[in-house]
Amino acid sequence: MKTETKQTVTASGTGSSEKWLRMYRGMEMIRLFEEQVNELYTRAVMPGLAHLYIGEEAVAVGICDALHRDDYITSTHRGHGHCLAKGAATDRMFAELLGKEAGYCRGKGGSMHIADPASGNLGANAIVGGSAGIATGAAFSAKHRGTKQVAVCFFGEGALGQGLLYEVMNLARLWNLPVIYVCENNMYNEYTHFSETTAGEILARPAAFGIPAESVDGQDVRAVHAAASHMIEEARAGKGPSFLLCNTYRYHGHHVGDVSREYYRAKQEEVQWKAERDPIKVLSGWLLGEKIATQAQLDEIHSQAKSEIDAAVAFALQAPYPGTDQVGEDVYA
Amino acid sequence: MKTETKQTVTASGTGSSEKWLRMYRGMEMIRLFEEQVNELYTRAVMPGLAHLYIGEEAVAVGICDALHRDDYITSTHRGHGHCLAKGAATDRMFAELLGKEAGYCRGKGGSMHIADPASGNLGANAIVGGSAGIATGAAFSAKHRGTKQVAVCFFGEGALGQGLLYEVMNLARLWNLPVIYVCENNMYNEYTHFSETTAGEILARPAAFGIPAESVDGQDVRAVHAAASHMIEEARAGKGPSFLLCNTYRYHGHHVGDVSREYYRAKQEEVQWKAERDPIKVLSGWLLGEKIATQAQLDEIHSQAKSEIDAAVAFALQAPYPGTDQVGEDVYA
Amino acid sequence: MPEVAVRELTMAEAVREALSEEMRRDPTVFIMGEDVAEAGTPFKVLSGMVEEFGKTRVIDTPISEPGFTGIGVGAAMTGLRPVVDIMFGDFLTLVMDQLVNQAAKVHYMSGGAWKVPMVLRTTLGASRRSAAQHSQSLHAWLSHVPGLKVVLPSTPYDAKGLLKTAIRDDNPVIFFEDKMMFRMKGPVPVGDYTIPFGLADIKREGEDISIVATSSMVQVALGAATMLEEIGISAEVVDPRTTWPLDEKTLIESAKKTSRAIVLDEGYEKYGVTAEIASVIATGAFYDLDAPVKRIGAMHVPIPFSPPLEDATIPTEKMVFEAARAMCKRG
Amino acid sequence: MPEVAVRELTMAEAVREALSEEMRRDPTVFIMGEDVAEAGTPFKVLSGMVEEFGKTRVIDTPISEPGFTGIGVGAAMTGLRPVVDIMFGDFLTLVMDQLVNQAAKVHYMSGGAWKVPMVLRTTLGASRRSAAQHSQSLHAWLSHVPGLKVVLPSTPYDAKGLLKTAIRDDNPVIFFEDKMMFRMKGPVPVGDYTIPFGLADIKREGEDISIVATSSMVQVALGAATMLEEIGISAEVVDPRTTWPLDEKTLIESAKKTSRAIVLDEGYEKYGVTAEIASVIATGAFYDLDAPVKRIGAMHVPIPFSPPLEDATIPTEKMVFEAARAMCKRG
Ligand SMILES: Cc1ncc(C[n+]2csc(CCOP(=O)(O)OP(=O)(O)O)c2C)c(N)n1
Ligand SMILES: Cc1ncc(C[n+]2csc(CCOP(=O)(O)OP(=O)(O)O)c2C)c(N)n1
Ligand SMILES: [Mg+2]
Ligand SMILES: [Mg+2]
Repeated sequence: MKTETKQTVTASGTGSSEKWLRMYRGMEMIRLFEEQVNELYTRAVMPGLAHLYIGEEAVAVGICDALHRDDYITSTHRGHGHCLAKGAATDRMFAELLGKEAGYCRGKGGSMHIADPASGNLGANAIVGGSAGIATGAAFSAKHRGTKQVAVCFFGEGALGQGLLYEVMNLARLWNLPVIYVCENNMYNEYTHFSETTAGEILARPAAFGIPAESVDGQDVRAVHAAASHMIEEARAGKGPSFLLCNTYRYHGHHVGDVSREYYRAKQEEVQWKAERDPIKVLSGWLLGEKIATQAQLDEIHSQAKSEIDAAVAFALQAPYPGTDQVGEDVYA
Repeated sequence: MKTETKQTVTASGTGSSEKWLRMYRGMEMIRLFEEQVNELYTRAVMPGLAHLYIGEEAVAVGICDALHRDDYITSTHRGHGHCLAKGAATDRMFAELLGKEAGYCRGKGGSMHIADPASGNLGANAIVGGSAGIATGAAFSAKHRGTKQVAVCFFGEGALGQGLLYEVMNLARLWNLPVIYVCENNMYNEYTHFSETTAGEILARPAAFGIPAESVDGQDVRAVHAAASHMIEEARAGKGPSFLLCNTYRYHGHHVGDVSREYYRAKQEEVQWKAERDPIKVLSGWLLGEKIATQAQLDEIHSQAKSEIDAAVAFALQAPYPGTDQVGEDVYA
Repeated sequence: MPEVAVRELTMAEAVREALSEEMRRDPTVFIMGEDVAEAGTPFKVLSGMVEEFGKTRVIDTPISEPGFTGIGVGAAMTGLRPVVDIMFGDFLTLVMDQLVNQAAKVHYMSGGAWKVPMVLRTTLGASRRSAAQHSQSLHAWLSHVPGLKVVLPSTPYDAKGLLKTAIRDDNPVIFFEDKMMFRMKGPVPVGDYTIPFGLADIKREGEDISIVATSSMVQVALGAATMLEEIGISAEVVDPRTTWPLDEKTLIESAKKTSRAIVLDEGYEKYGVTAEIASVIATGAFYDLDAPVKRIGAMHVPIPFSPPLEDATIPTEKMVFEAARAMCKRG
Repeated sequence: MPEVAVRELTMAEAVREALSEEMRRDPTVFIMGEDVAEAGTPFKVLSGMVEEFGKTRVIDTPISEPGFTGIGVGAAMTGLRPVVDIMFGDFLTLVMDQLVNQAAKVHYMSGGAWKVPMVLRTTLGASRRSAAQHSQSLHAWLSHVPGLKVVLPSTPYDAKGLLKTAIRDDNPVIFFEDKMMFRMKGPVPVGDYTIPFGLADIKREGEDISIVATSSMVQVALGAATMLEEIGISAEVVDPRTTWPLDEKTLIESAKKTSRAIVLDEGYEKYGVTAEIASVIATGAFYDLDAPVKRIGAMHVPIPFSPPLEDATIPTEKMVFEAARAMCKRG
């Protein structure tokens, strides 16, 4: 039931077939996880809301596969993908989403706050841009302690609106911190197109602070992985921060309840992304074309992942809620 | 006793001799004003602290001379120069600095909060970078009301550390607001050299948001005026925001009490700036060289300014404090 | 209430009507915030407004709360009347400098020369399973700050009248709307009316105990009052409507009359609104109280996600009922 | 007090000694803030520290309060113990999100998985003629937030012992130093000692009235107590030392003993620390109080620059004396 993927670093996007299959599995796992989340929400079993990552799987997977288990990430309200890709287990994640005691946060955090020290996940954050300081601080700490760890800060392009990001990019460059800022540009800040909220050129922003910045096709896990691997190596080698802009797309609404979307984006746009730029299809196409994997292998990965997810959901559904006596615990350490 | 300078707009730095003499007078006035402030502080007549603008006069004067009286400015803790250049009267300014009822803010603001609606001064601000939103909002308002006013936001290079600035630059560009961001780089954030606090290239920061940016010799009032005039015209013509980086130097300490400065900057550096780059000398040298003015004329300006300042100080010293019954007034409009 | 036609509106509709009427009346009023235009906010409070007033008066912003709040302050100083929309009250953390060091102080620091007629609309309230960063009720912070006014409507009627007063006020006003109340219905007169700030409203008269409640908690208090009635205890429910200015007189008089008081508010109890109000009553009605003033606020924990835990942190009708019963036995 | 050599130190020296000893003891402790290194802060509290600990442990930052506070949170989560220096308490407005939505909630939101052992040192207190943006005492805000601890030392002895406790605490602790007290001297033991949080200190024993005072106001209370003594009123001065956790028991017991209480704090009075403490006492000592609890805090105005005006906004010995005299007459 665990999804603690093996995490090895490879020099570039041309690693072994094992690696690509692992990433394929990672993306499948996120997709299936998220479909279940949508299902649980629709069945009114899940409290609150959730922001689905479907469509953006290549970003989390391509980057996290290049990280060590003890490297740090910070995540967002749309954080299930990052969490899974960094090595969290599906059963405890579902349990958290349902507010159960077995969840990663004993049910206290929920979808928007999942955190897991064992896999270096400093936590999802429901304040847009709110984790930029935390990620940069983790990088500061790694450098200060001399551990060679790096930190990845995931955020949506909406977080480019938050001043905090510029403050910490300045600091990361000044202090040469091993942090990679990963901007997931899925083109929408909730219900507003990013062109209405973002002046100038995105890549020029980190560049203005002296931070190397690059953009990549966020639907191509190999491209993401190659770019991220390079940046992570540089960070680990003491060369400081980088910025990776991943162009991607969310298939679903801003959150599970956002179903009538046509006032802010055309159905046709969604259809096209799904048809032409699906990250799982892009990778499977390549895997099959290069004969790295057969369809049967991919199907097997899919069904294994599906069983794991099903078992995880079953586990979470039957898991008990925390007792109300726990409400006062964990306020202070 | 009033210093309400005539405010006309000229197309470039090649205006009439009258204009240059007016600016000369403006710089002299600031210099003499500030010397009196230092004196009042040293004599322990002034409550609190003050941050002297001496050395930076060309920036405020070069820019404000290109503004209309009803254009807006926001200012900083180091704000006397901006305030005078925009057209405030010396008597009420001194009164404010001494906490007297006759002051611009009835004694409630003091040195760090002088404001004057009559000359479009939205106020000095003691939060570093704190007025960036206000200036941008004034520009928003001017555009919204269709008045053709522009807003100038003065700030020190230390304010580049504040995220708010990037948020509002993004907004100013998106909404095409008539605001000019004027960065006064005097090389120090209090007691720390700006190179320790500022990564990358300053001009690249506004440029990243699509804002035209330029740097200018802040000790040369003609250069400042030329650059500012252009930016102000552009803003008035509906072309949106600009950013002007003025390289300058403060001769005194961070504030009047900062007298032992050698641990953060060399005496020699101060001596050199004063000798070689003094804005008043730079302009007088040019005025005399070009025979626009005679030394006698300049001396006359100086002594007139001096009399005005002396009278203003005398006025302020004898002016009464506000009665304590006024303390509860002006909390709510 | 004025003698005009009265309909049932939801709280969201009442807010929208107040805004729309004010925007029709005064061209300097405009709205600015994240997803306020076509989306009409995530709570759909502003639906349809951009269609009527256009994108120059109902303005979508980037996710830059400090930035656009600051722009609001500057715009307010220079001839406009901005209504700044902060999607969740939890994000007030981001705008405290613009609100507290700028908006609240401009008038005073300038000796009355400038003013800041700005309204900041935001939310409070938990129980949406939104966890610790989307559930707080932070109105105590703002009530602590001289220069700000703080409004907490508890009914559609109050929301409309108070919001109009807020927009016409020449000072920065923070207007808190409870997220769970947007769909609550109540009678709202057609057309223009305002409700003055600093005037508490007795939502229900009673003799035995006063329950002072704010915003969302007014309904909880009324529910408890109904339960109390069944056991023969007559509870008075007093809604201050604005925490600043605070109608101390009405609160004290009610407590004097009943000789017992509970103060109920959804913010954290410690150092919260209940502390100020309880202290005002304990002092003002000192010689009339039969029991200590009882405070009931949110538990001193970050608001948890898990439904049973979240429910345990928020005051309930049952808690208020029990507290009142215990106090009345004793008195 | 432990039996060791005791010298007179200023408050600034006591703070510096606590920090230095902790940094020698624990290599994970470091300091970060504006002008903390060579300048040793504008108040010179940290003078000499960069010389001992080097620039990797006493770190000058850009003027980016939210940014470096956020870095502090991340560093604290991952093995370090940052001491974040916010030059003036007024700038807390800029770091409320990192402090309240992040630092205070990380431990809880993660179900105890992560912790944030961070100290944020900042100032409070007016009367330096620094006007509205450099004179506030905003500790009530932080005391309202579950997950934070709030410390207000009033003597050099307390400052050293409490700061050590703060640094060793596994939670975010906000440590407020009064700007006007940095040069105040008092006895401080050589070497290591800590003072537990949540333990009030009776700064002076008395029988007729309790004056609960925080930080800078403790000296004001002691001054008033001396004046009261001359007219035959014996005042007890109680210093809670931490507003969260709050030693309710000691405060209530003192008030029960004397039957009268004044609560004195330099923050704005309305919705401030005096409200919570007064309410706690009014409830806990309800049956023993001879008079309503009297609150004395800063006037509800932004702090003015002009000396006579500023002086009028801050509680004075005289005000406390008059209030106490009036209460004791009546009782
Ligand atoms: C500071 C803050 N402002 C507003 C919100 C409400 N909000 C939640 S998600 C979101 C949009 C985020 O867009 P983006 O960063 O692009 O991430 P995406 O949802 O597209 O992954 C907004 C405005 C918030 N959570 N935090
Ligand atoms: C938000 C904030 N942080 C810190 C300070 C303290 N402070 C006052 S002036 C100053 C340095 C400002 O440097 P700069 O912006 O370059 O202006 P200069 O003083 O050089 O004109 C600092 C840190 C402040 N007033 N506001
Ligand atoms: Mg997005
Ligand atoms: Mg500077």
